[in-house]
Formats: sequence, C-alpha cells, structure tokens
Amino acid sequence: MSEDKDTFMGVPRDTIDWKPTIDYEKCDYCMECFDFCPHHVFEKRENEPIKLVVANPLNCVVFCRACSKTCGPDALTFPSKAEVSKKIKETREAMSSHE
Amino acid sequence: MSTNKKVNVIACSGMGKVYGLMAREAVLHTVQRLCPEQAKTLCLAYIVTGDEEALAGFDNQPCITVDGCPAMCSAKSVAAMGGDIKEELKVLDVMKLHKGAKPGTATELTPEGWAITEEIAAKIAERVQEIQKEER
Amino acid sequence: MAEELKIGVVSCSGEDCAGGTISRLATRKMIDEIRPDNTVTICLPLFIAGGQEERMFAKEYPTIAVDGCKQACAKRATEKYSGKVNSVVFVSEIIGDEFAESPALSTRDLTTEHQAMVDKVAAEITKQFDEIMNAKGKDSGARKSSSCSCGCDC
Amino acid sequence: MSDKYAVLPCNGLDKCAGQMTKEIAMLLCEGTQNEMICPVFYRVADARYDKIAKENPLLVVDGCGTRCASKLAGEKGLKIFRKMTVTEEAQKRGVTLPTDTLRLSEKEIALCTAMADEFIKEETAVPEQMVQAVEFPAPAEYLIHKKDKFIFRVPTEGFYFSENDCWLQVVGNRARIGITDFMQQSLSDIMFFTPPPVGVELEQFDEAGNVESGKAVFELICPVSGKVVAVNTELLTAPERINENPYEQGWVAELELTNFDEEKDFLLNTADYMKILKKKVDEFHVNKQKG
Repeated sequence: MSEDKDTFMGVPRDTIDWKPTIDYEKCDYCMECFDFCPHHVFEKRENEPIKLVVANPLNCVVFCRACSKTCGPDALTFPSKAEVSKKIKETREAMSSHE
Repeated sequence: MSTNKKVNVIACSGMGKVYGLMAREAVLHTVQRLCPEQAKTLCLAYIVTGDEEALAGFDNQPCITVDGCPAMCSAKSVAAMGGDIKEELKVLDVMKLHKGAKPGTATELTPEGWAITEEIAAKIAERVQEIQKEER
Repeated sequence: MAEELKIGVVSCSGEDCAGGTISRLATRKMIDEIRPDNTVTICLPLFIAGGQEERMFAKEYPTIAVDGCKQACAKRATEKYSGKVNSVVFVSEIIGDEFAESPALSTRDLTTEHQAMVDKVAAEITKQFDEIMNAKGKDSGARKSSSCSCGCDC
Repeated sequence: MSDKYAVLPCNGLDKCAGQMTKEIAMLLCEGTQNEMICPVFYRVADARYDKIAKENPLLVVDGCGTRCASKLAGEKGLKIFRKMTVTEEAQKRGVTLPTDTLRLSEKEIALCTAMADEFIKEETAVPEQMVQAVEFPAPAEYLIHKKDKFIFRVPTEGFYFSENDCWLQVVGNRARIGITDFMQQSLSDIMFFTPPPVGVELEQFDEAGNVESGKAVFELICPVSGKVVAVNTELLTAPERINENPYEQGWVAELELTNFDEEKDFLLNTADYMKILKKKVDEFHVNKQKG
C-alpha cells in the first residue's frame, strides 16, 4: 500500500527485533492468539504438522505483548523490553550521526 | 386483570454493533413472549421524527429504555421527546458479567449472545412488573 | 488509488414492524458484504443522542435512506437533523405492505423466505447506490466484486 | 486505601504455577486482615463469599494465561482491584518454572514470598489523598483528523504521545498517562479496566495496566519511566469514561517522573503523532475491508 517504509520511533521497523516466539513444546494449537491478534502476525498452516507460525513478525506492534495473555499454556515469549529499547536508542543515535 | 395501560419498552436497535441487535432482540422477547399483556414497544426511529402521532404512542405511560452502548441513543432520544423514563437499561452492564463472551455480530447472535439477550429480557420483564405495581 | 467516495446508508430499523427487521438486515448486508469499501452505516437515533459525526455525514456525503414502512422515518429524520437524502428505498414497496406492517420479527425466526426478501431489498439498495456512484462519475468497484450471491445484477 | 483485601487465587491443581497461587494467597492472608476465597467453592456457592468479595477490594492471583480466577471474578460481576499472574512474574524475574513436577521447590517458594511481599509493601505505599494534588488542565485545543464519519482528536498543547497510542501530560515532575482518542475509537466500548499498581516503579515501555472492550485487550505501554502515585479509580466502575473523554476524565494513572528529560526524545509531539495516526487510520481501514 504505502510506499514509505515502516518505521517505529524513527528507526526502520525491520531493524527492531520484536515479535512473539512460539514454544512448540507448550503450544496446543488452541488458536486463541491467532484469533486475538488484529495485525495478522500469526498464520495457520492447516495441513502441516506445525499448525501455527509467526508469519508476519514485522506486523507485530513493538512493545505489545497482549497475545501472550490469551495463551493458556504460556507458549508465547517476547524479547526483553529494556534491551529492545536500548537497541532502538542506539540505532537512532547511529542514524543521526550519519546525517 | 389489570386495567393499566402497557409499559413502553424502547430499544436503541443500534445498527453498528452487536449490542444494538441484542437490545432489539431483548425488547422483542419481552413484549412478544415474556409479558405481552403488560408491555409494548415503540419504534425509536419514529419517535426521533418528533411526529405528534409518534409521541402519542407514549400514552402517558412510563418507559423503559434499552441501550446497546454508552451513546445512550434510546434514553436520550426518548427524554428529548418528552417520554417518562423509569429505567435506563444498558446491554453493556450485562455484558460486563460475561467477560470474554462472544455474542455475535450486528446481524446474527451466537447461542451465547442469545443466552445473554434472554438474561437482559428477564431483567426488562422484572422492571415492567415492578413499574406496573408502582403505577397502580 | 484516489480517495474513494463514501455513501451513507441510514436504515429505519423499525422496532414495530417486520419491515424494520428486513430493512435492517438488508442494510447490513449491503454494508458488510456487497459494497463494504464504499458504504458507512449511520445510526438514526444518534442524530439526537449527540453524534456530531453522524449529523455531519449526510451534509457532506450522499446518503440513502432505507425505510421499512410508509412513515419514512429514516428519510424524514435524516433530513430533519442532517441533510437531504439522495434516494429512499421503501421496503414495503418491495416486499408488500401486508408483510412489512406485520409485527416485528426476531432474527431467531428468520426463514428462507425472509432471507430472500433481505436479498431483494439489498439488491435495490445496491441499484440506487450504483446510480449515485455513476452520477458522481466514479467507479463503484461493482464490476470487480461480482462474487456476491444476493441476486442483484452486479 | 482499605487495610483488608479479598484474595481470590485460581488454585490450578494441574500446573506448577497454579499450585503457587494457593501459596501466595496463604502468604497474603497469614497475619493480615485479608480473607481468602476458595475459587472452587465460590463457583458453586455464591453466598459463602459474596459479602467478602463485594465489600473489600479484590486481589486476584492467576497462575497462567488462562486467567481462571480473573474470569471467575468477571462472571460474579466483581471489580478487580489488583491482579497478579504467576507466569508473568516468573518471566519478569527470570525464574523458570518446572514442567515435570507439581511440587514446589525452594525457588518457587521464594518467588511466592517475593510476590506476596511486594503487594504487602505496595499496600502500605503512600495513600492517594496524601499525594499533593496537581492540576492537570483540560486540553484547550485539538488537532482533528476526519475519515468518513469518524473524527479523531489530538490535543495541541502540553501533551506528548507514544507510537503505542498512549498520551502523556506533564506538569512539573508529575505526569498523567492515558490512551489516545484514536485507540479508544478502535477499541470501541471499553468494559474493563485494570489499573497499574499504585506505588510501583515503571520503566519506560513497561505495561501500565490494560483495558478491554468486546473487540480486544489493549495493554497500556507506559510512555516514560516513573512511579505510579495515583490511578483513576473512577474507571474501575465506569471504564466508558475513556470512550467519552480519553484526555480528561478518562486519564489512567499519575506518575512521578524519574527520567523525563532523557526519555522525551522518544516521544512524539502533536504534529508527529498526527502523521502516525493518519497512517494507522488508513491501515485500519484496509484491514477492516480485508477482515
């Protein structure tokens, strides 16, 4: 749709490592997270052994962890907020020193 | 046998959300099945036009409004047109008792949605009975 | 893509007659399934309850009123509080006065016959919608989405 | 604040985290006025606990994300004053819970003790009325974005915004936080509100409570670091205030700022937030059509 690249807090979204990780040992494919997330981060794989994947990690809203609260078996984890915000700050500084 | 006129039960019938349909269905359930002898419904769209004939439908009788959302269309419109509101019911108040429930869409209710709608209807019917007693 | 033209659809949602139920469902079908990209639903009682958004809409955009019975509440209320409507669909003319004025119908009791009435009314709204769109010289997107099974001529 | 709480644990017997909720509830009730509610009995017999549950602020202890205790509270029409979830706390503190046994080892007991202690300490934090009142002026003017029949408002002066659709209003070293008009409209009718705990120190981007509508749960991402000195308790009974007026009566919490000068670089002013809002409105629209 839009030509301009997605950014978050001024840095390219694809430089930010923020997405849920599914622990397949715990996941019971109840699909609560899939139904919950309005940003289509998750996708179902009907005919495959692994029936749910994080298909669109860049759609995931940075710092939002709301899907993990819908997860009964606690199969969803996120990176540490402190580390991610530190990284964003560093990227911003690097970008401004290049200007 | 009561000689009282019927209590007016008026739903918002909101088009945008499932709560509007729930209000509408709860009111229909009340006036058609639970207490057809003691309650009737009036068309909110007609009241909104402000026509004298529409307002005559109030019959100088008490009203119960049933609203889907906090915009309170039914309560506000009925009040603006001079209806005597005895009770303002809200679908959302009942929804709050069913956290996480999926009642359906603005066109169709799920079985869960129907169950909650009947709960709302029971509440309306209870108020209808009480109001009729008070008016006597 | 240029900014799409939006048309508002105001249904009477009459609580007193079966025509209101059909009107309401046909309007939603139009908005949800047939022309979701170009329609906005306008809540009629919100004209009084203070929705500035709804009151402004019919002043600025074309609007279709869908009325269950001859009272034409949707048309009259829209014109009283907001702005002139571009067209009116009379449900009772399409499905017959007798049924339209029979007691209000719960969605629980919908039959396939009622569903056919909904489709017929939705088709009429669509027809008027496309006429307005064409008059505005815009492509309504009708030709692209021919997958609907509403019985309309799209 | 009350000195007596009703404590409702989930007591999930088939998971370690569930076993821990009973332990935490015991620690919270031992030597205090607090009273415990048995979730199993409460489920079948309202009368036994209704009085305790309705007359005291309710503390809910959930084991895992299924949140059975929260759901039970919802079912009974109770408003939750505070809730804690064992798995979330474990993750926050870097504790891995065992999956092969239901018995609690010292490590788990230590986590239970820490969670209970934190609440007991928080309970004795400065009460709301002791905090010196600060006047937060109502926004004088709004920038407006219109899309179809929707109107989105953004205050022009005195407010900062985050890309997570939260706002911040700063007066001296104090600030109020809340959710923006755009997010409020996206969520539609808000039915539940969980405030952040008073007295807790939040880091920038930590969760500062959440709100729930029929559509979604929205986690408030705190735009700055600070100590929570007050929460808008009116929202506990009337969360729809957020829908009615997200920038005034709908405020969520008040913070004592700890690192604002440095952190404000990461916040947006009205014009910049407006740009993001417009983009989100367009995307939301596209999503809606697809969905």
